[in-house]
Amino acid sequence: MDLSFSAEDIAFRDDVRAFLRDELPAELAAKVRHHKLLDKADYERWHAMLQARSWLAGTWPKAFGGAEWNAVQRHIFEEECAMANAPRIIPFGLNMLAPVLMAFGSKEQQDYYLPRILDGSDWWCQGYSEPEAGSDLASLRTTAVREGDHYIVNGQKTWTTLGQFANKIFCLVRTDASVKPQAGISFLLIDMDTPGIDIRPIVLIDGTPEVNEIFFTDVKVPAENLVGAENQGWTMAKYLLTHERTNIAGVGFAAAGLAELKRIAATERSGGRPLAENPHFAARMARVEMDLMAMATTNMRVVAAAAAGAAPGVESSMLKVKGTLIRQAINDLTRRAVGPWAMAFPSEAVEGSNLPHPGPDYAASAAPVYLNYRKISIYGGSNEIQRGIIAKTMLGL
Amino acid sequence: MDLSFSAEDIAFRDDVRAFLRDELPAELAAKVRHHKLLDKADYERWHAMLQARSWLAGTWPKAFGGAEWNAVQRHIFEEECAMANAPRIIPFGLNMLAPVLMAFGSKEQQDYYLPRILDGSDWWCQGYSEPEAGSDLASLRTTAVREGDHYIVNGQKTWTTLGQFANKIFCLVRTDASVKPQAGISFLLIDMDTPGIDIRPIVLIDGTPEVNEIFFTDVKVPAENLVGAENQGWTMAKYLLTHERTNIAGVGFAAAGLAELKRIAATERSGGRPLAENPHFAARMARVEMDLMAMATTNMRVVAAAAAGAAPGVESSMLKVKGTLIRQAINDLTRRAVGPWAMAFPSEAVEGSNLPHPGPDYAASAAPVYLNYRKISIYGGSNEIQRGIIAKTMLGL
Amino acid sequence: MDFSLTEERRMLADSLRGTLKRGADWAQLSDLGVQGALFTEAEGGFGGSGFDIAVVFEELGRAGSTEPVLEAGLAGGLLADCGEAALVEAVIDGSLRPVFAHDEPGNRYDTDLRCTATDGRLSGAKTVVIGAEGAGLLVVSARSSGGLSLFAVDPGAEGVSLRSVPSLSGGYASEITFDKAPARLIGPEGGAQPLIDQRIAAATLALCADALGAMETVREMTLDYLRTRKQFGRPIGSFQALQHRMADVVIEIEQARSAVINLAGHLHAAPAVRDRHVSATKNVVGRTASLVAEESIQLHGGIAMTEDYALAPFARRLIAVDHRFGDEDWHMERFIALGASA
Amino acid sequence: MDFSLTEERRMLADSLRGTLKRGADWAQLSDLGVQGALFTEAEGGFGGSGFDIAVVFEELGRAGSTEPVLEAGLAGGLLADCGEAALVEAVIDGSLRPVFAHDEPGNRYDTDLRCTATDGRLSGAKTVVIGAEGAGLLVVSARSSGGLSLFAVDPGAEGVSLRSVPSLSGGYASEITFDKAPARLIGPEGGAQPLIDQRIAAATLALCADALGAMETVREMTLDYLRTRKQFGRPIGSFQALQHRMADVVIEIEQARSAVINLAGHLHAAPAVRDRHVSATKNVVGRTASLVAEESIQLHGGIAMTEDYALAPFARRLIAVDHRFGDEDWHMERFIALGASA
Repeated sequence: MDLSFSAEDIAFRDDVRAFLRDELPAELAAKVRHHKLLDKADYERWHAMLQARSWLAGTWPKAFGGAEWNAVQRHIFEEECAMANAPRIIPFGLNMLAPVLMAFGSKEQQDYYLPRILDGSDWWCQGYSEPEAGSDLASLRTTAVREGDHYIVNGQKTWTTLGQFANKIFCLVRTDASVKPQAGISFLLIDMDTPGIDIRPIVLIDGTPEVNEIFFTDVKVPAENLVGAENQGWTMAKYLLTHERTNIAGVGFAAAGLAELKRIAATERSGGRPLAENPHFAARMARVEMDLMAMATTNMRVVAAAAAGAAPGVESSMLKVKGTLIRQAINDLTRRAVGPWAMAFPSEAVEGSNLPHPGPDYAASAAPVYLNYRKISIYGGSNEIQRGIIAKTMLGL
Repeated sequence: MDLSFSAEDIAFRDDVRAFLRDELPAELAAKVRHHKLLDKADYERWHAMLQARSWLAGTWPKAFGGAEWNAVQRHIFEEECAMANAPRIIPFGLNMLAPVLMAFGSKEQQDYYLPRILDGSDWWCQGYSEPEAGSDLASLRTTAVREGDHYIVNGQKTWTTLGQFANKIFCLVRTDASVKPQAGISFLLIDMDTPGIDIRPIVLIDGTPEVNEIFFTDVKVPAENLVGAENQGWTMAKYLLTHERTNIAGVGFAAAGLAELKRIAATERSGGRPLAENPHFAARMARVEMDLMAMATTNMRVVAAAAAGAAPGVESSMLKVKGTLIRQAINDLTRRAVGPWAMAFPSEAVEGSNLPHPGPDYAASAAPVYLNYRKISIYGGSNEIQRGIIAKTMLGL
Repeated sequence: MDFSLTEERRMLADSLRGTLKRGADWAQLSDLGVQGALFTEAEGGFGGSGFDIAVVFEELGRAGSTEPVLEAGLAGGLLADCGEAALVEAVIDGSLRPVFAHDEPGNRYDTDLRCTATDGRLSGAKTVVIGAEGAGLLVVSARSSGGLSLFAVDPGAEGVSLRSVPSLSGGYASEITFDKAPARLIGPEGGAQPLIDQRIAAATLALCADALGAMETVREMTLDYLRTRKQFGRPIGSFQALQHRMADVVIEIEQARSAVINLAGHLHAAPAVRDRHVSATKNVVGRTASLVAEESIQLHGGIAMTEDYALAPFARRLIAVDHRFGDEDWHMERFIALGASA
Repeated sequence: MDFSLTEERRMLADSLRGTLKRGADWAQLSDLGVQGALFTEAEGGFGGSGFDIAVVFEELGRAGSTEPVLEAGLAGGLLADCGEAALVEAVIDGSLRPVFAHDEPGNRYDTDLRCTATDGRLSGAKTVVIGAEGAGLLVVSARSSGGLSLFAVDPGAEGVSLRSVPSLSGGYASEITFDKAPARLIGPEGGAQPLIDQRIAAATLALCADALGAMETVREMTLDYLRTRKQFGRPIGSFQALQHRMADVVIEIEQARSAVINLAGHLHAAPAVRDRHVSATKNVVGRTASLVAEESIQLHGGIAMTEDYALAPFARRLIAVDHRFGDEDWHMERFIALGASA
C-alpha cells in the first residue's frame, strides 16, 4: 500500500496547478465559485485555453489528438480543476459522443466530427431522456423511420442540458418497434438547424434555464448520420454508461464546496461567535468532512484499479450514491450557514428576476444551488437505480 | 381542541398514581428500572395486587369481570405504570387470548378460562410464529389432524415469550392444507403438560432466557379446545392484531427510559462536566425528547379517536414504527451514556455468567437492553411489514 | 381531551379551503375573516387562540398562498398589544396591511438590535423583511432611551427606503433603511420585548401550521405521482423501496401535525413552557419540512426539478421554514437551555 | 499510488485467515507471527507499519477471534518504547502476554489519571482492562514525581487484585486495584505521554481494522441470509426495500475500509496529523459498525436475536467498537479541535 502519488503524477499535478494559477481567468473562477450562470462564450473560452495546452481531450487516445491520460492523471486534472473553481468541461461532445464515435463510428465520422469537437466548431447536446423514459430509458419512443437515404425522426427529448448552446445533438431513437425495447434502438447524429426541430427551455426549481425539451416533427436526417449499425444503439449507450463515467464521486467539487462552506461558517456569526465555532454546526461540518476523507480514498482506490487496467464495476454505483449524498450534504449545510439570507431569492424562477441579492457575496447562490443540486441524485441513473445495481450484484438474485 | 384530560380522567390518573406510589413494591420497581430479570413469582405477585384492585382486567367488559376502561383510561393506566417502573402485565392471557375467547369462544370456554386468567391459575403463552413463518405468518406448518374427539398436533413453534412459566399455550395450527394458506388455519388451546410437548429455551443476544422453542410430537388435544370453528383461526389472529394492539407506541416506556437516561447523563462526567452538558450529547437527547413530545400527541390523537369509537387504522402501523425507533434511540443513547462501562457484560450469553457488574448501578443493563430491544422493530409485525401496510393504505395500489 | 376542531373552526377551514382553491387575494381573504380569526374578541376579532391560528395557516399553506397574512397578523398583534384599536380594526377588515420590521443585517437568528429612535426619529437597517413590499404601515423595533420599544413608521415617509427582491417562499423580502425617519412610539416605552416574544411565538406557530398544510399538499402530489407515473411497465409506487420511503415521510408528517398541536395548545402558557414548545415544534417541523421537500423531489424524479410542475413552489416554501424565526439548531439549543433551567 | 497489499502481507493474511478458520489459539497465532507483524525489525519483529497492523486485525476481526492480540500488542509496543528488548522478544515469540492497564474508573474516555507510584510502590485503580485475565505482565500508567510514567507490575504480586467479568466483545474485562504493589519504572520517568499517544493510535487502528473484518463477515452472513431465507414464497433478498438498505450498508462498509486505509497510511505522521486521522477514522468506523450491527439484525429478523446464530458475537463486537478508545462524539470533538488549531 502506498497512499502517495508517484513522482510523475506529482509533476503532472504541479503542471496542472501552475496552469490553473497562471491561466484560469479570475473572473471565470469567481463566477464558478459563486455559482453564477456561465454563458456560451465563457465555456468556449475555457475549452480553447485547454485545447491550446492540449488538455481538452486529456482522455482521448493520442491517435485522435488526445493526451491519453491514465485514470490517475485524469483524476488529478479533474480534482485540481474543481478545487480551483475552473469552469466544467462540457462533456457531451468530448466525453460522451467522442468515445462512441471512436469505438463504433465510421472512419468518415471520426475524421469529420472529432476535430470539430476539439476546435469548438460543434457544441453537442445529448438526446437520451424522454418524458416517459427516465429511469426506464429503454422505453423511449422517439422514432426514426428509414426513407431512402434519410431517416425521418419524430418524437420528443427532454432534460437536454445546455441544448440552447448546441448546434448538434446525438440521439437514441427507435428504429424497430417490433422487437424487445432494447433491441430496436439506434444512435443518430442530428443537426440542430434541420427543419422540424423545436427547442423549448425548461426552467428549473432554482430558476436556472439549464435544460430543454426538444421536439422533432418529421425531421429529415441523412442516413450516413447513423453511428454503427441500425438497432445497435443500446449497446453504445451502455458502453458509455459503464466505460466513460467520469468523476462520478465528485470529490473535487465536494472539496471546493466544503472549502467555501468553511469560509462562510467562519464569517457568519451566531450567538456572538463565528458560526464555525457553534458546536452543532461544527459537528455537522466535521461529519461531512470525515465522510469526504473516506470517500476520497474510496475514489482513489477505484482510480488506482482503473489505472491498473481493472474494469469499473459496482464501485461506480457506490461512488455515485455516496458522492451525491456528500455533495448534497455540503449544499445543505451551505444553505443553513447563510441563515436568513436564504430567504432572499432573486431568481428567474419567481417574477422580479435578477435584482441583486442583499446579503454578502456568498449568500445569493446558497439556496438556489441547494435546490438545483437535488438533481445529482436523480440524473445519470438515480440513486435508487444505483442501489438496485449494487444489491443485484451482491445478491446475485 | 382540548389537550387536557377531563376531570374524570384526571381523578382516575390520580387514583392510579396513588396506588403505584403506595402499593408498588419498591424492590419490584428497582428490578424493572434496572432491567433485571423478573421471575414468575414477581409477575404473579403484581398481577394479584392489580386483581385485588380490580385493575388487572381493566379493558375487559364488566360482564366478564373487567373494569371496562375506555381507550383514554387504558392509556393513562399503561403510561403511569410504565413511568413508575411497574412490572409489565403479561399480555398473553389477559389481552390476547381473552378478547378472542370473548368474541369467538364458547360459553363453556369463557366460563372456564377467563376466571383462571384473572386468579392466576393459568399462565398462557402464544404459539404463533414458526421457524419458517415469521413475517409470513400464514405459511405456518404445525398441523392438527382430527382423530375422533381429539386433534393430533405435530410441528414446532418458536419465539414463545416466557413459555417456561406457562401451563397453557394457544396455537395457530394448520387444519386444512388443501386450501390457500390463510383459509386452513385453526385456533387451538393446549395444555403444556400434555405428553409430546418439548420446550427448549432460546438464549438471546443479551443472554436473556426470554423466549423458547416448543416442539409438538403427536400431541393429543381434546377437540373441545378448538376456539370458534375449524379453519377460522386466521380471522381470530387478525382480529387480535387489529383490535387489541395495546400500548403500541410505548410512550410510557419511552418516557421512563428517557428519565433514566437523563439521570445517567447528569451523573456521568465527560471533559470535566456532566455528560448532559456536553453539547453533542445534549443535542442527541434533545432530538429524541422533541420527537417523543410529538409522538406522545400522535398517540393521544389515536387514543382519543378510539375512545370516541373510531376503529384503529393505519395509525397503529405509524405508531409501531415511530414508537420503536424512538425507544431504540433512547436505548442507544443509554448505551452511549455509560461509555466504557458497556464493555463489562456480565451476561449468561457469554461464559462466566452472573458476576456483578463493576460500574454504577445504572451501567449493567445499558448494553444488554440496547441489544435486547432491537427485537421491538422485528416482532409483532416488523417495521418493514408496517411500512408496507402504510404505503398500501396510502397508495391504494 | 378532544383533538377535533370546533364547529366554527371547521367551517372557517372549509370555506377558506374552497376560496383558496379558486386563488383568493388579500381582499377576499379579509372578507372571509382570515385576519379576524387571528385576534381575540377583546381585540376586535373572533379567535386568537393557538388553534385558531393553526387552522387558518394550515389552509394557507395547503393552498400555497403567498399573501402576507402571517406578517400582517404579527404586526397587527403588536398593534393590538400597544392599544392601537383603530389600526387593529383596519387590519381585521383588510383595509390596512402592516408589517413588523425587526431582524437586522448580520444578526442571523439572534436579535441584538442596533436600530435607534430618538426624539421621534428612527435610524438603522432592517433585513429580509417578508411582506414589506406594498405594506401600509411599518411596525419597527428599535432602542430608545427606555429600552426596546415599538414604533409606527409610514413606509412612504422621508428617510425610509426599501429595496425588495423575490423571497424563497413566494412574495418579496425587503431591505429597509431608516435615516432619521419620523417614527411614532406605540405601546410602553422600553416594554416591547415580552410583547415581541409572545407575538413571534404566535408567528412561529403560524409558520409551522403553514408548513404542515404545505406538507399535506406535497404528500398528496407525491402519492398521486407514485400512483400514476409508470416506469418499467408499472406504477413507480409499486416499487417497495419507494413505498417504504413514502411511508416514512407520511409518519413524519403526522409527527409534524402533533408538534403543531402541541404548540397551539401551549401558545398562551407561561413563557418558559411556551418557548420550550415553540422550540420543540419549530425544530421538529423544520426537520420534517426539509425531509418532505427532499424526499418528494427524489420520489418524483426529474419532473420535480422543474418550475412548471406544481411541486416547485411548495418545496421552496418548505425549505424556507428553516430560515425564519430560528433554524433547527438554534431552536434545539434553546430547547436544551430551557430544559436545563427548568 | 498503490492500494494493493505487498506479497508478504497478502501471504500473512492468507495464512492467518486459513488458520483462524480452524479456530487458532494464542500459541498458534504466535507461531504464525501475528505478534511479530506488529513490531518493526528494530524492535525484533518484521512489520510494525500501519498496513501491517491493518492486515492482521482485519483477519482477527473477520474470524471473530477473542484472543487478546490487540492488548498484547499495545502493551508490547510500550515495552519496546521503553527499551525492554527481552520482554518484547517474549511477546513476539508468544511466551509472554502483557496488558496495558491505563483507564481509570469514572474517567469515561478522558485520561485524568489518579494512580500514583512512589518508591517503587503503585497504588490506585484501573478499570475495564480488556485481556488482563491471565496476562503475564501488567504495564501500568501512573503519576510519579517526574510526571506520567510507565511501570511493570507482576499481576501475581502482593497488593494487586483483579476482578474479571465477561466483555461485550468477547474475552474478559477486569477491574484492577493496586495497593502499594511493587512496580518497576520502565522507560523515561515522566515521559510516558507521547509513547502512550502513539501506541493508543496504533491500537485504535487495530480496533478499526478488526471492526472492518467483522463487518465483512456480517455482510457475507447477511447476504447469504437474504439469498436463502424465504418468506411469502421468495427469498427475502428479492424485496426491493431490503435490497436498497443492504446496498447502503455495503456502501458504508467501503467507507469504513477507506477510513482504515487513511489511518494506516498516517499512523506515523506528525502527532496532529496522525490524531486527526485517528479521530476521523474512529468516528467513521464507529458509526458504520453500529449501522452494520443494527441493520444486519433488522435485515435478518428474529434469528439474529439469538445466541445460537453466529451473528450475535459479531454484532456485540461491532457495538463494542464505540466503547473503547473514545466514542463517536469524543473523536468528533477532537477532530474539530485539531482542525481549528490546524
